[in-house]
Amino acid sequence: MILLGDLERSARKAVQWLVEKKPIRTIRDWGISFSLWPVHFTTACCGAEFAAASASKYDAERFGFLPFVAPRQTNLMVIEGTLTRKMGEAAKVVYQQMPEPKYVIAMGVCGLDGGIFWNSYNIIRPWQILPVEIFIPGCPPRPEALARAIIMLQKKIKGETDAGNS
Amino acid sequence: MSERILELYIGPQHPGSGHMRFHIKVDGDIIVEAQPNIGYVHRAVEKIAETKKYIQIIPLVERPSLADTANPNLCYILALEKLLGVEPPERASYLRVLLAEMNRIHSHFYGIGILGIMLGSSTAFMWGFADREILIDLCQLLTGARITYSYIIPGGVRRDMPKSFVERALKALRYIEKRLKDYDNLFIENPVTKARLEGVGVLKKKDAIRLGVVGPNLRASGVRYDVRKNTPYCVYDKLDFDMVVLKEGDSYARLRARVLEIKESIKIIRQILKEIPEGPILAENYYKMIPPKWKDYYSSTGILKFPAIFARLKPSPGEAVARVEGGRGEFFFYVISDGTDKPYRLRMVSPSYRNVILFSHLLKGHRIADIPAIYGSLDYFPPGADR
Amino acid sequence: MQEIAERLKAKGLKVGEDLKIVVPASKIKEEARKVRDVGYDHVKSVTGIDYPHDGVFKIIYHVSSYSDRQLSKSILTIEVEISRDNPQIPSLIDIWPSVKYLEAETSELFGIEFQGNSLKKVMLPEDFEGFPLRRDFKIPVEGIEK
Amino acid sequence: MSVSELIRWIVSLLLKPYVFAPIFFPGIATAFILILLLIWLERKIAAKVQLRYGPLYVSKRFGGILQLVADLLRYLFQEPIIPKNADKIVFILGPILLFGTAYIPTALIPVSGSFVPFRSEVSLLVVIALLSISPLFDLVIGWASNNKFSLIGGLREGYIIVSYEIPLFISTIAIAMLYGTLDLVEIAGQNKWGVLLNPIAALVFLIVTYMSTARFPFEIAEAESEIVMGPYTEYSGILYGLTMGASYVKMYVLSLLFTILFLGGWNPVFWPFTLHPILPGLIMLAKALVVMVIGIFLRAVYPRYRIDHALSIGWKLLLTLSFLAVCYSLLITYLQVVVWV
Repeated sequence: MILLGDLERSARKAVQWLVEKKPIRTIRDWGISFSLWPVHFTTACCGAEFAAASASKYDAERFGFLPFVAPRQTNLMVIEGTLTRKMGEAAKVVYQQMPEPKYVIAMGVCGLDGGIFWNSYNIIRPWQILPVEIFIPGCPPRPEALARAIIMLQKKIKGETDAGNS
Repeated sequence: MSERILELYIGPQHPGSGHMRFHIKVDGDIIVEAQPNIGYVHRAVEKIAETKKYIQIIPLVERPSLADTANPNLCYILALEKLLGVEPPERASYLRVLLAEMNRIHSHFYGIGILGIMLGSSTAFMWGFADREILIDLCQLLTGARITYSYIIPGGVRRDMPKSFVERALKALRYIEKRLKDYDNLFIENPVTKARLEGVGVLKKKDAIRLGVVGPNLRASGVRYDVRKNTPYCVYDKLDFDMVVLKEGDSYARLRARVLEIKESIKIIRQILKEIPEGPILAENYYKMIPPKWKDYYSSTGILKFPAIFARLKPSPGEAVARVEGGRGEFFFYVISDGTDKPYRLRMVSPSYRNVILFSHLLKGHRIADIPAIYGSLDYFPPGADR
Repeated sequence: MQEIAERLKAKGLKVGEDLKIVVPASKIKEEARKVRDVGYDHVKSVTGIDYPHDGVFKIIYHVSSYSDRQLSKSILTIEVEISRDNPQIPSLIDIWPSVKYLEAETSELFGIEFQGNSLKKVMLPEDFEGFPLRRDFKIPVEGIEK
Repeated sequence: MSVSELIRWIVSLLLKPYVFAPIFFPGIATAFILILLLIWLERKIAAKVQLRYGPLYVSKRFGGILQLVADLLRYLFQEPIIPKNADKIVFILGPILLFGTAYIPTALIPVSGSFVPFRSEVSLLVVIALLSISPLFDLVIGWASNNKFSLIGGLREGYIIVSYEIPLFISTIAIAMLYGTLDLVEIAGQNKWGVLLNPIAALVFLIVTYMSTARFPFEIAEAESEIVMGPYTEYSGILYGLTMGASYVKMYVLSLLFTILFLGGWNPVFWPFTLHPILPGLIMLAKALVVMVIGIFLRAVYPRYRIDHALSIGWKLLLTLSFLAVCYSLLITYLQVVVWV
């Protein structure tokens, strides 16, 4: 590894080499997977089940899943239910404000292909505007389904490949 | 003068406002002018309803007000039954009111939870949503679903009450009454909550009437109007419960009104569990059309399969109006049919849409810190408002 | 229902037996003022219905009362017909302020112009063209019934 | 200068009070570990009150104690976004200075009779003066991130700082009168329970510790439901981690001060042990931990005050109470001098 050129580029290359090495990467993935803070961005009626999932009975905080307030401090965005055009623009802006290692979960069957509102004139699909990692079926999905999605995302972050049939 | 005014967007992402945006003009800490910008969750239920058959509209109509689904379903079916000219049997009406009241309790717990987190008390949020789960388990035992029941069908209901339901329900209601005392000491009588809510967002009686407000927000300002009392539907005339009316009209009165309404609903459920008569749960002429195989399935498990006619249900041309007292206020349905199997026009006015007018009226003159207090106390559910 | 109908007839309103008043678009304001003086103090819903084949919009106001116990049991329907090509109707916002958001939604989704109601944009995104609730605004239907 | 001598010299240097105390015992190292423990404890206590588990699966056997380590790692590897139109240098330096200056007062807090980093006759006044440096950087942060909500948040922080610092000064003077000295080591050495001497000053000091570190009823500067995250809205990554840790460090310092002034320093330790450097300090730390646990328990109890309630408490209630405390201690000293002597 030739340390030529300006210090900035080589420093970035060094960091890249360092972080991609086995020990640091596993620690980083472990840290990120157990501290997934979803941004407070309720898009539609699945918000009721998202709140029930982080409330006392289903308590998603056991996985380190703490619904947080500002987009700057969070690394997960849960699209709860239908995404209308107006809300889609807001979702795009909030997604861009979030710092880099960020993930998106599309919750509810409206995130798959519009659900019961499939033929409405005011609906867009989340995967048209955001890179969605995990889709959760159900209208609204049960809180256990959201908990299972979090576990699947944690496995996916830690690199255990077959996140599909966990 | 104008540069003193700061223009703030409390947007769809802001924790102080649900799925909507407030355009706030602020002078220092005092709000000079507030304009809600809704429509972020407008999914055109009325336009979609014109492309769906009558029986397919039941789940569609429940989705906008997800925290309180039994009441819009009931309101739509009451309008539909006026068109079809069919009468549900006595036991089915009792089961409908039972589900509506259980749904009202856990919808009020949802409202208290949201008000709690808006004021900063995460315990009220967690307790609210924990006790809500108890009622949801009861509804799940009765209907099979967590919150989207689609339980009420033209002519009756889909399932009979299981045997173990009554004593489990009474046990749950005793637990909820004990829990309500904990709410009083921790959240409602809390000096900080009182400081944040008393005298904030006062809605005078004549303003409430003039602006056409609905639900606990209306009754907390002293207006004696509750659809269950003024025009009783189903079996509300046979049940004795009193209407919760308070005078102050501020956010604290709205919170207390919801808690008192929970106590009233518990009283209603106890009466229903005592007085519910035996008998069929689907109207006679529809029951005849169920094939015999499904009839003994019903007699063994109490679960009813739809008769085949529901797929091609064609009410006679005409129009029907129905109103029901939901958790957040009065649902209003206006169904116009032209004889085909799809409605010509379905008009659904949800309670939250009738409460939108309150924001620009109430927020003026308060501080920024009062926006979440007033927003939470109005128990405003944006998907229900934007439909 | 009968005595309510008598009370309305006493005030000079032509009421059908199912509490329905049909009013020409020009005289809507005076009729509304008379109805309000009877005791109907708020509007429950403003519904627009599109009849493309006979080229007409029907606007239906459902009105009821909070303060008067007897009137609160009834819902009065006021029906107005306006032509489809230039849908203009005076707004009732100064008579019933509760009609503000209901009229705004109907005007935005149907294209009906309520003169006097300043609120225009409520539901749809800014860049949305066309009036969705009209019958000629088509949306995809279930596959087989294309 | 052989290698072993060098090592021995470094070790002796490390053990010198003025190096060991600020870096290890009451200083950065313990405070850092204490922050991780405290935030985890806060989430667990709030969860217990709210009928749920709180962070668990991070390290199942220890009840999720590693949750804060995971959060810290996430902050480390998160991209620190610096907004384009924010004032870059001030934006980055703000949280670093906020976190850094919150530690300075520990330089004067004694660990035991003999083991004190810097000793001076007026060490109490110096500590109080140093305490008021770090809140200023909240204003700086609020101004630098060029965002309406952080502007309002910074302004609110400014209001609250002014409203709680005057009662803080007056109540410390009130209790210092009863001890008769301004030197923390002597105060701690007198082994008198300050709470019993002047309970009003103790109450004022306690409320001010919860007010200055935005504990729950007074969590107004970064009130989520009103102005997103207050001054810290624009911060992400480790910069936000620093700001979040700063308020816990300030609470740690204030509760150490509270134990020295009101809970009698290393009270139950009698003469021969006070010379041992660490033992009295541990007892003091335990008492400070109790004060902190009460502080973090309030999150599960109270909603949030409005800004004008907090200010009225600060100016009306606390100010009069602190004047009352001064008169009360004057009365006691007068009685002591005239009646009992």
